[in-house]
Amino acid sequence: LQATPAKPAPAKAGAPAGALAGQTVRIAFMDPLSGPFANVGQNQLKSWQFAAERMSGAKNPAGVKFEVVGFDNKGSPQESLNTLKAAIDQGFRYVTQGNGSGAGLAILDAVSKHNERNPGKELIYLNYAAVDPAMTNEKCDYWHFRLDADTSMKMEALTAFIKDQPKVKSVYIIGQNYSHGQQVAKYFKEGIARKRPDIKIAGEDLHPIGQVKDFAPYVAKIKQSGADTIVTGNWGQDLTLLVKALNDAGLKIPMYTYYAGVTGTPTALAAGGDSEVYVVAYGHANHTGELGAMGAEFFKKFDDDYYTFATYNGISLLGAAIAKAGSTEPSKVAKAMEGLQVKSFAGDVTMRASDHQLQQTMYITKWQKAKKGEYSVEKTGYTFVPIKQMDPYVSSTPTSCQMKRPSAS
Amino acid sequence: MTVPALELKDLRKSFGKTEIIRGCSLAVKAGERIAVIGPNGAGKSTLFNLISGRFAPTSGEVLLNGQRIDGKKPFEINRLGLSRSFQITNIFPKLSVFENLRCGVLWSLGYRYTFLKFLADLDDANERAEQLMHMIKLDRKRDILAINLTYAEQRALEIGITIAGGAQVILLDEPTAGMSKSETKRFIELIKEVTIGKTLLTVEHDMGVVFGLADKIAVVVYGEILAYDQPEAVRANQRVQEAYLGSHVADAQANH
Amino acid sequence: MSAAYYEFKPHNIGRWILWSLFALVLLVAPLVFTSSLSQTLLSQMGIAIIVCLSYNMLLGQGGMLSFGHAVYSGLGAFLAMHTLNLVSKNGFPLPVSLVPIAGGVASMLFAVVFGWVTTKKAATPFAMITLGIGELVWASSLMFPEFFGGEGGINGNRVAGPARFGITFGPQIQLYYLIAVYTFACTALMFAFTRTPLGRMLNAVRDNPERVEFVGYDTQKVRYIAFIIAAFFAGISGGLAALNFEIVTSEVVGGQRSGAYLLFTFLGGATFFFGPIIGGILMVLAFVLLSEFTKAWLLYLGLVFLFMVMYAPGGIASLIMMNLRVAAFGRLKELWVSYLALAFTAFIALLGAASMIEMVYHLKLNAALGPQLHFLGMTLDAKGVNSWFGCVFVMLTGIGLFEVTRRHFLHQWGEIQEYIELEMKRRQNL
Amino acid sequence: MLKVQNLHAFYGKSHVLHGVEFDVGEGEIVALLGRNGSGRSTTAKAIMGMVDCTGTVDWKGRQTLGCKPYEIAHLGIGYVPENRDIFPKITVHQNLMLGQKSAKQKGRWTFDDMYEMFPRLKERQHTEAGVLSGGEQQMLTLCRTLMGDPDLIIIDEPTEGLAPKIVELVGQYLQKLKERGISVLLIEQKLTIAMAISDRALVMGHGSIVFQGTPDSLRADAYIRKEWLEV
Amino acid sequence: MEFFTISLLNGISYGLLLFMLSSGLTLIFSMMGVLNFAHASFYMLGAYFAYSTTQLVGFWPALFVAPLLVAVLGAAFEKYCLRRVHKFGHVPELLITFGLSFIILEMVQLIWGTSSVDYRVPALLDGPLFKIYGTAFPAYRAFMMFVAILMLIAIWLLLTRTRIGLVIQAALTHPDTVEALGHNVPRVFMLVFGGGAALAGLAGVIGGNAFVTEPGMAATVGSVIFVVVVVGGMGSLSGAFVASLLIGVIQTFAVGIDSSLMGAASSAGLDITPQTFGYALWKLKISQIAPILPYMFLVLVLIFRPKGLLGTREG
Ligand SMILES: Nc1ncnc2c1ncn2[C@@H]1O[C@H](COP(=O)(O)OP(=O)(O)OP(=O)(O)O)[C@@H](O)[C@H]1O
Ligand SMILES: Nc1ncnc2c1ncn2[C@@H]1O[C@H](COP(=O)(O)OP(=O)(O)OP(=O)(O)O)[C@@H](O)[C@H]1O
Ligand SMILES: CC(C)C[C@H](N)C(=O)O
Ligand SMILES: [Mg+2]
Ligand SMILES: [Mg+2]
Repeated sequence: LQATPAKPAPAKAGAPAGALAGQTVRIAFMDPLSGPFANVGQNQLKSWQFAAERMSGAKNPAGVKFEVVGFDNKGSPQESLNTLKAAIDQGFRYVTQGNGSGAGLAILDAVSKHNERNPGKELIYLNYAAVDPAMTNEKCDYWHFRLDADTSMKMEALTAFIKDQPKVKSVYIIGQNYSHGQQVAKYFKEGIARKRPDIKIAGEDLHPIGQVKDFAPYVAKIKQSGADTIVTGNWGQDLTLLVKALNDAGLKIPMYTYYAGVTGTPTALAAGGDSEVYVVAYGHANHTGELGAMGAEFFKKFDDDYYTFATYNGISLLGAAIAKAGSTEPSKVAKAMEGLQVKSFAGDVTMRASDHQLQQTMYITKWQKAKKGEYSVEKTGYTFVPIKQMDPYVSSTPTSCQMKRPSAS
Repeated sequence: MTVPALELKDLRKSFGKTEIIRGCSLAVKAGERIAVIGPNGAGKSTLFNLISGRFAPTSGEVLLNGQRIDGKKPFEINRLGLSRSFQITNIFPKLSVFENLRCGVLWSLGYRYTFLKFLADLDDANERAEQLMHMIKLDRKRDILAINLTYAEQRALEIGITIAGGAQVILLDEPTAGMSKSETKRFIELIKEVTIGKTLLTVEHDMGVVFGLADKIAVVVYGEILAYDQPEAVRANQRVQEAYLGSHVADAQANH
Repeated sequence: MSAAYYEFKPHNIGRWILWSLFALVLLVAPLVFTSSLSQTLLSQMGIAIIVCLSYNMLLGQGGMLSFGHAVYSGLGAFLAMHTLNLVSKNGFPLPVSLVPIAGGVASMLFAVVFGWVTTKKAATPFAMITLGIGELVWASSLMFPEFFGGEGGINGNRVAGPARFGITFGPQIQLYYLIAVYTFACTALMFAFTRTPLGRMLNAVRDNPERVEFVGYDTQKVRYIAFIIAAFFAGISGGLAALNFEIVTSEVVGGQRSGAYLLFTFLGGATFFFGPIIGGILMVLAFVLLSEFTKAWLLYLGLVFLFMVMYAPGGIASLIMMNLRVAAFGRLKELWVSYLALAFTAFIALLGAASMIEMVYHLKLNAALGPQLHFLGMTLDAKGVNSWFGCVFVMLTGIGLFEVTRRHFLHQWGEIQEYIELEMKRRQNL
Repeated sequence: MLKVQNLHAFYGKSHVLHGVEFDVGEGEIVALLGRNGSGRSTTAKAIMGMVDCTGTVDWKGRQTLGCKPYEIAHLGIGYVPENRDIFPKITVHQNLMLGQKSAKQKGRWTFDDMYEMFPRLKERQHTEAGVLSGGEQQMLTLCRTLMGDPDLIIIDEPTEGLAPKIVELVGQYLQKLKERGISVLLIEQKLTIAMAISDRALVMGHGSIVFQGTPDSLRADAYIRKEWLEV
Repeated sequence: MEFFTISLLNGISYGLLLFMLSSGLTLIFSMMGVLNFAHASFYMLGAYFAYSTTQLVGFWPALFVAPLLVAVLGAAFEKYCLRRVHKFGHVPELLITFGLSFIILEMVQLIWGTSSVDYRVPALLDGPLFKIYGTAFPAYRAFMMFVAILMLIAIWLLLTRTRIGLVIQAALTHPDTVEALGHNVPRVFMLVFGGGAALAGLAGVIGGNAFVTEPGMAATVGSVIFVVVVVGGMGSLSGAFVASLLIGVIQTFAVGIDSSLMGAASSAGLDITPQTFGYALWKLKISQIAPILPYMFLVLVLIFRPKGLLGTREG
């Protein structure tokens, strides 16, 4: 049951790789595998399993085998706590989750409490996509490591990009009325005021999440405001319907988004026709090299797109940390992970020790018809092409985290 | 002069444009038994609905023991001591006979909306319900759900609920409808028994019942009170004969 | 049915035994199921029992179909959590064990406000108003991070304030016993409620509101008070959930939650007091365990509802009561062979059907992992003709045998029911 | 026209009719009498195919047992249920419309005939039937069935809750039906009217026919009257 | 003026869209009294069927084939499931449709996968119909409005020119009696339920490509269509129509109103600061709550006019 070694091989000090080889690190994946967000969860589970399989054994410095098992948290914070309990009962010491900050914060908090109340049985929480800045700021936790870039970092990158776009003069912000949407609006206003104070905020709209069936009135308002650019944190239906409504009204202005690449959204976007949509993310659809090969193989195997590149970084980091710690024991691995730097698909990435936020390269990509040789996202004939690459420092944001580290050893 | 138990003063009711009750005035002394008769659609049930608060009158007054009750809600009127039964059986189908009756007595014994006392400990309410059950001769059906009773038993229960609250003025709308001769006879006796000392108004079409039960008869025709008098006088009244009686059916019933 | 019959017996031994048994089960359950998952499951069952019972105050006892009961359990949870944080951060002198009551009181206050508009109406308008209010509260729960804590909700630490008798409520088992005490007390109180004048008038309002007005009661007020009381218990369950999870997020006021209360209360059986207890237990099992067991859990859930509503509209409780009635007339023992046969044949049919469902899901979701899948200890080849053929064969055999036994059983059952009817008539006429 | 033989009817397991046998000729009014619960309404329902039953029901030479109620209605049997089963949420006129089997049906009766028969209904034709007075509802059920242009009409306690004058009126109308060649099976409680208009009387007791004969012979038979009818 | 005209146009077209989505529900709910929670699922099925048929034979045949398929499924469901529970009352009827919605959702995911499918607007209707003040009015939207009006007319004819409505209304209280009058009640019920399902399916054919065809699409229209039906008044087609338009227009205009309680308070001399109690509520703009206005509308209408705007009955 236990992931960690049952029979400690006679230790060959200084050569951890040999000692660890053959051990299995089991990671519990908890995200929605049924219900309305199942498509995303299923894809990401496969991505994790795929990355784990590919990078097991000799492919990682520790030589360990990774195994990812899916738990269905149905997107619910409370259910996540149940799946967490189930995972703990089954001896998992590593947990990963990403879909939704609600569940993420619940897991972060529960892992923290569990580790405090059960010394020696610590868990590590690898957060691959929950982007609420709070998780690495006021609510930061020693056992939590974030592989994605949080909302504020993405906005930092985005505003850095917009800064150099002279034709952007007036921006309309539209978002879902909940923490993410509110944060996007807040960080945008902050960032742009710093970098391009001349840009006008033509308007700001927050609408209830998932309740809008018809975005035409919003589009009318945007047009009325005279904005030349839209910034939105919307995702899922709220994004595709907005794009469709813009198309329908013939309002062709650029739109900067966070989540146009999520499973299902490209298909819906493509069905809506050409539109000028940009995405800020830590990756894009047309990577070459190892990641490109992985994408192709993933597509062949699952007939689906590989886009959660955090899985790649996650497994690499974990492998490196285990090798560095010389153990798969989470308390040691966590320590090793702090400040760890590994080579990723786009330069080096660093797990910042102060808040456990991965510092990585960011991209602005554009949604357009795929040319020959470009990756056709979701078989739509469209793709996300990178138009700007930004080094990690660009999107790095300060943290208010006051990390409490375990005192002993 | 004593105040009438129930008094109507120029009561009117319209539904939309049609005026159904066109100025009824009536005074009933305490302890009297009145039968209300009249052709179909004359407005007898409507009259009862106005008195008991199911509808609010368009104009006019209803006085119960001298107090105005028109426009009040049914439950307020009930609390003032007026209770009614329905032409179409109207009981609590999924409660047992005993529970049906107990529901009828609770308010009058002052239990109101309490949820701090157990029903089982309300000795007075239980005793009264048992007693009522005995009066309407349903003791043996105590724990049967009302929906499973026969039609006649349901009618009896209907009367039981009506008198349960101890109201002094009772309105019964066609209490014997749908019963056979023999049952009707039994039933009249029952009604007589349970309403001793109370003021009673009954709507009936069966002249046998009317003449068997009533001290006085009120004849409603087209929303007006055509006559209000002793049974014999009403029977002899020429206009009543024309409008309502005047047939061998009525004679046959009355003479039965 | 029979409950009312025994009401006046001074020493009701049967009832004493039942309640003691209930207490005993609550007491020993965590000693039998000891893993940390099962302990949190047991805790959640206690919470679900309370909320389903409170929901049934509306549905089963008052005939009020609510689509928004989660509003009350959820708001109770939020306020309980705020209270807990007051205790842990500001040293507010309230023992943690009483925090759920704070949740209950808070929900009650909300019900005083919302209920006033809701209970003005009955039947479909009532249901629709609850739907509307539910949607409104749900939408606001995301819009006001100041109170609801945004996406992450608000969290707290139940180890707060001075420990009394060494109880900190840190370990799950301690919390479980707190929940067990609440579950027992709330169940008892809600049962007591059904025996009070208001409880009875609530039944009357359900059956025939018009007549209630003519025996002196204001139906609106009866519904209103009952609604507030139900909200109080819902709030307590919310408060317990807050302690159990130590986090409250907006999902707790969501429409899905309300829908689940409705479905499972009904499945347990709304017409009997104890039905929702079964419903609550099933709710936790379905959501937590069934989904771990199979990817097709929503399909199974849908099918179970479809068949239950069609063949046992009184829920599981009514099935139990029907058999108890048979037992009371001493004829249950004739049936057990049939039951066994039914269960066995149904199992075979289900096995075949479920294997096929699992294979389809496997093909759809995990085809890349190869055609093999393991199901109940069997290895099936989702792409193999043999597996499919085998499953179809098993299922058809099962269905065939089931139909034969079912016919036999129905005949037997009808005969026993007839006997009981006759017997009852006979006893009545004694 | 209608010939019922060895009719047994069941509500679930309870056996209510035990071999009922009678017939109704063309243009005949037959009264079916009996105490409450003797099975008269059940007989009517059995003929209409609304309860489980066995035996034979022969209508114009055709076995109708086992047919659906609407099929039987289409064969020309009309049924006026007891308890005033009017349709409360639709208007009086619409209630009458539903009596017709199809919108195009042209029968012996028109709306005007009905309104002429009961002027009270004409006055109320656009009100919801649910608010009608008890008596008005009773009239409506009768007219509604007539609109379906039946050859045999089974009427279950039509005079319940009607004022004495109207009861007499109904009696006259039943006789008019007969003149138009329609047979009537009249289920009644009130002997007065039944005896006055019927050609033949049947008395039912405990689920079987215990007497058949003319009204006069029934009047003469004190034993039957005492034992199976009133007190 | 420009904004007003465009908003009015948007409001009306959105209203008609709502009507299209809810017309089948109106039909079933008003006639049979069944709160059909699977209505949105039929809508989804319509979209998916249309997607598959479009791939085989093109959009125009799909416009007929898909609703027909949904109708058959609906009728079968009525015949084999719903009918059995009718006698148990409305709550079981509602729950069985609840169960059905689960099953349909899972089936859809099994057959078409968990992601959205690429179901596009036919080329003929892709693009703007006309331009007004520089804003395009899409042709497909006009098509949707047209279909919604057709649905209205069809149901209206069904209700007024045939007696199906009467038969069903009567059968709700006295099914046996209606049958004894010569009407084949079970068949009528089946037809009506199938018809309602077909309308939902048709809405799906048209809504599926106008919006997004994905397994979550049922849930997103789920409750708002109930609002339309209930606000309009149970048993009232015209009510549902008026309610759809009203909700459409109100919601559309509300999006354009950026005033808040705080603004009202400050013009009344009150000073609202972030420290004020309930600041979040004070600063809420009307535009922010526009999409949930229908629910407020619902609650208010039911309190003050429980029959609904044009309804005739309460239950
Ligand atoms: N809510 C209403 N709306 C419209 N008309 C109504 C309403 N209630 C009653 N009526 C009409 O008022 C008239 C009187 O009805 P009511 O029920 O009082 O008669 P009744 O004297 O009791 O007759 P019966 O002896 O036949 O029961 C009837 O014509 C009826 O149609
Ligand atoms: N739906 C039913 N289920 C079970 N038993 C029934 C049902 N309807 C009637 N019965 C029983 O069948 C018997 C005959 O009833 P029926 O209605 O035919 O009598 P009836 O002669 O018409 O009397 P009434 O004067 O009450 O109309 C009665 O004993 C009655 O209790
Ligand atoms: C023995 C009798 C007094 C009672 C009997 N069971 C009867 O009611 O007929
Ligand atoms: Mg009357
Ligand atoms: Mg009868």
